[in-house]
Amino acid sequence: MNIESLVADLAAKVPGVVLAADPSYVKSYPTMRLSSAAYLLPAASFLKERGFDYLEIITAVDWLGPVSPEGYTRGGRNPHPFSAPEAPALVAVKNPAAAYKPAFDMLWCLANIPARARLLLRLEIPREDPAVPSLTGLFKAADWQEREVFDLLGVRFEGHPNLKKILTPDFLQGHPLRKDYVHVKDRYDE
Amino acid sequence: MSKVDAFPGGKFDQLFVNLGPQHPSTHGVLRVGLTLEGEVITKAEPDIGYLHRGTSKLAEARGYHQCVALTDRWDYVSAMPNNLALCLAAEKLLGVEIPPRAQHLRVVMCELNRIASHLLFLGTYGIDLGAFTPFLHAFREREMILDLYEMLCGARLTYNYIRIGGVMADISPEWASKTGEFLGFFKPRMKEYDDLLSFNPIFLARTQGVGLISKEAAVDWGLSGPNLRGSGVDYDVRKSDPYSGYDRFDFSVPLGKAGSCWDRYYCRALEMRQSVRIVEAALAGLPEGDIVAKGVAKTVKPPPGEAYAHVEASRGDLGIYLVSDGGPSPYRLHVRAPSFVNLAILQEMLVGCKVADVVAILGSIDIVLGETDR
Amino acid sequence: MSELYPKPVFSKKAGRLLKTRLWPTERWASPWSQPQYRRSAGMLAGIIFGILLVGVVVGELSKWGDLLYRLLLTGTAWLHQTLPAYGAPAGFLGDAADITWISFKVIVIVAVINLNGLWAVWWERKLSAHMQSRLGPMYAGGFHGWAQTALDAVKLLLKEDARPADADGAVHRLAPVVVIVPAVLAFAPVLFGKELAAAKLDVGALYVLAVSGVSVIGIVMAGWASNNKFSLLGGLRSAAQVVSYEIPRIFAVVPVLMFVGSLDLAVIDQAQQGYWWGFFPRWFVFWFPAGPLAFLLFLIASLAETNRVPFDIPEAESELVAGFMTEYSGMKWALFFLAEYAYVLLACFMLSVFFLGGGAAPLPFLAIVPSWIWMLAKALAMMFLFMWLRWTLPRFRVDQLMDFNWKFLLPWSFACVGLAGIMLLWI
Amino acid sequence: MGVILERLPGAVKGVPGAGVVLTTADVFIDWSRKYSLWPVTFGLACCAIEMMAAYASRFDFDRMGVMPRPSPRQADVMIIAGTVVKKMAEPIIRIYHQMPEPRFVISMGSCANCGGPYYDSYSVVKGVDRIIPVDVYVAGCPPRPEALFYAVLKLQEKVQKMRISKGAGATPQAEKGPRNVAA
Repeated sequence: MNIESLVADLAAKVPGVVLAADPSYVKSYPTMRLSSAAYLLPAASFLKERGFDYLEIITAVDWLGPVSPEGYTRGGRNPHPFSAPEAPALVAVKNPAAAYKPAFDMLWCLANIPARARLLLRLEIPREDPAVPSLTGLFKAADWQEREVFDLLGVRFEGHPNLKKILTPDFLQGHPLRKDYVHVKDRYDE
Repeated sequence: MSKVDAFPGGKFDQLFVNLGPQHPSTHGVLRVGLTLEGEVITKAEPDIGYLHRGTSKLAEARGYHQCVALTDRWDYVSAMPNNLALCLAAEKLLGVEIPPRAQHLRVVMCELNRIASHLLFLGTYGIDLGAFTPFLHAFREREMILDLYEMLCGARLTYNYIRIGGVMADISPEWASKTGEFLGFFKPRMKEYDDLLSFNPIFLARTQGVGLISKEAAVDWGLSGPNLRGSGVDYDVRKSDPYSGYDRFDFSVPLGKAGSCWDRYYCRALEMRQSVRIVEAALAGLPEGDIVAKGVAKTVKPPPGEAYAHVEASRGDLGIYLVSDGGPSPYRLHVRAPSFVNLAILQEMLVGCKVADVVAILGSIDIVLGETDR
Repeated sequence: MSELYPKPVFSKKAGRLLKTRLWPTERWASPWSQPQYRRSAGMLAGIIFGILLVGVVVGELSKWGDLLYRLLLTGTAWLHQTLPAYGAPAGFLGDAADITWISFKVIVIVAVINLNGLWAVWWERKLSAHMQSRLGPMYAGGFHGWAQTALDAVKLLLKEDARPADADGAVHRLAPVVVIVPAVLAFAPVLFGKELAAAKLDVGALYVLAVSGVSVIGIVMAGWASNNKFSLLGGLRSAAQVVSYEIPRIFAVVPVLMFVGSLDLAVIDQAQQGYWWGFFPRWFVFWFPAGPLAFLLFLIASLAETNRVPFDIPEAESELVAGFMTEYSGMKWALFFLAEYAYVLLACFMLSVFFLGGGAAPLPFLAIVPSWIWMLAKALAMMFLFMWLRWTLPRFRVDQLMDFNWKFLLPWSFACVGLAGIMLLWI
Repeated sequence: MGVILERLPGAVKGVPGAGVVLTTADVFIDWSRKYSLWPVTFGLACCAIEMMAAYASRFDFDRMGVMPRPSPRQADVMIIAGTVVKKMAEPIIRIYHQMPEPRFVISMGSCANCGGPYYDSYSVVKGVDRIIPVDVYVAGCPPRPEALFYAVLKLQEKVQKMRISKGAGATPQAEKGPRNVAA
């Protein structure tokens, strides 16, 4: 399936939707960037009509910067497991080449099973009160995957029927996969 | 039970049954809250997270090579495809070319692991339905595969064999001959399982026509692996998005017809036969050469970028989304775990079923909780 | 161990290590080449031969045993008649003798049930293990784990008796008793050999079938009192199952009763003595066509009555954890277990009395072996069948179980009675 | 019967030859407990697969009388096979309390011992011994079935050393009567 013609069709069908090839594409798959969250549902429903009815992944990346060491609990013996001299420093190291920004990068992967094609959609949303429309109305597979993203990254999916924690225990505060997550000690951490 | 308050809502015709997290047939630590009206289920709420270990967060503080060790513990029943998925994603970021011998070895190991995993499914599904003996017969064969792995890399479950850039160790001629012997021993055994379990009238009565998933529902819920193929959807990552040289092998993808528990079960049984074919072909045509690509350092620092790689693991489409910011550890690691996505259909599928079918349906989806919760 | 894991040998010619470990394919290629298989086969042959030898010897001795039994009977009768004449209170000593004699019988029966529990569980574990290429209990007691179940029993006796806080205390405590007592009572008229029974009842067949149905009350009590939903479901399923399978089970006996014309187990046993054409046993299982059909129906219904696979819905491990026994620990749980195996033994004895000729030898010249050995051998063979099915088949679903009963077993049991009626025209 | 165990040491105190009675009883009690360690059918993670392999044909724990029971009420041993997650900690404590005395715990694998590869994870309990008492630890990730075999042997050694004069099996809870375990 020709992706360019697909995108041209989409632009003709739903005016106002901007679907541009992403310069920093996900390796080896065609990646399109949505310019606004409002275009997600029209684009997804158009793609579903065109055979992209298999929702493969929903995920998000927190582009705030390197992960904070406070997000980890430390072993009892060694208070600073990352500060061993021979071990490479793995956390809190800023890389000058990376483009950090206070934003979440959302990612959807849709697949067309008979045509053996897949297309990745991306969307940048601000870090404060992040929210995107939910795809549960179009794909039931979005149900748990959106709950997972909500649980671990705190992105709200508007229109999700059952948006609550799925993986982490009830008493855990915060969203662990955010880069600035600070672990609050609970009753099982001494 | 002696009080009226014990029933939610104060109604006598509603009963809430809590299945798990410690229950012999939840295959680990899954909890399903069932609301019954008589024998019929009106609401089912799967509750997961009893094995959530935060691997994605841990990966952000580990080196790439260390992350491979973490992947072993997702789907601990078949760890090789997990290793492979992460390595494929990392190799895409690095842009290294894998030598053909290593690719062949990866295929051999993944397919052997698929056989081991399906054998475990076959045995435990038998236990779920009350047949205990197939479990032990399946484990007998599984132990032989684990012996082969032990001979190869020293571990029985968590191999850490497939590394970024290639594989850990080359096979010996003795290993190849042992594998050939095992395959020769295993082929007639599959007939034995058919006689013992697959075509047993009681087994058929309990699984055929039970837990039906239509083609549309299977695609809509994003099922993958034998669960999707049991409904007749021809989707196999090995065919549709070939990796690691799978397009060089001749094998077929078994499809179910009705999408019932038995179709899903038998898809797996047939897949074992195809895996045997692939292993035989791969070992026969094993190319000579290196097993590790040149230029993969001990501390991998891929250039900034994002990669998505997915493989056909034993339970379905295992996808890895890996983001690098140029540092020594992954910036973000997202796993599309097949068990996690497959399990979501349970909340819709169980509604309207008889409570006696819960075990048959749950077993046929074949989840591994380590992968579901990660 | 040394056979399984030989020392590694490096071969200079091949340039590699030779076989370090026997691969299972090699081990199973020809079992007869392995010394341990030959040893086992020899041992098995020895055991069978030994049993036969002991049987023949005991058969000679049993004549003296019959004499003893007759002496005891006449002695008691004599005491009844003569003692009052010597001024003793009327009937006192005679009653005392009766009571002693009855207590002796009760002790024997309870011992049989207990020993059966110990033996059958051990046997089942060994048997299942060997069907599954395992070994089963090996270490407890030394030789092949002979003490395994005895040790389990001692441990269970000493376990804490945990009871759920919200359980219905009295009912929870009473339930195991209600289950085990009918199991013991039902053994009263059971024939252990030719005319070897604790109580001679004219309605023996009816009594056994009726009393063994009482236990289901205990199971329902256990399910209710545990205050656990799985227990409740298990108890209710068990009640439904046992009550419905009672019907085809009783109807399957009716052809036998029609052939014999008596409910007395001894008479039923007596009717199957003798041989057609001098060698073919006149057991009811061979009375084609009603006999074999009734045997099959009774076997299937007995499997269901004793909650064995493929009918073990009430205690289905993978569905209901442990069914009605979920909340029972220690000896209370062991009582349920004991009752289950007692009922299995009872069903096996019933099968052999009703259909397999009871104490009759399969061939005329084998009549030298005493009847109780034949009886026991047939019962154990049936028990083997029970276990074989248990470790081979999957389990029915609860509605299929009921369907199977009402739509298959019950019509066929009616048909069986009709067939027997037609057969009676010629007999 | 537990009552007899508790009362016996007190009842025979001061009686000449009481020690002989108690040690003789000990021999039989320990012998029976040693060869009848029934674990709960309860697996958490990767180690559970090795635990299953241990029950299966090649390793066959039935040889030592180890027979898994689905209900904790009938079990003696709890094998913590896998990572103990904070969400799962509550059910584990509950199952432990549902088991009747005397009860034992085998902590199988690095995760259950100390957190293992997840020593810095936000959602993993760093060692099951923080929530329930453990008798035997098995190292490995996952431990081989042989290692679990050795753990059972070690547990048997421990059981062998139990003495009723020192209160083996007679627990504070048992003295107070039936426990108040909500089920």
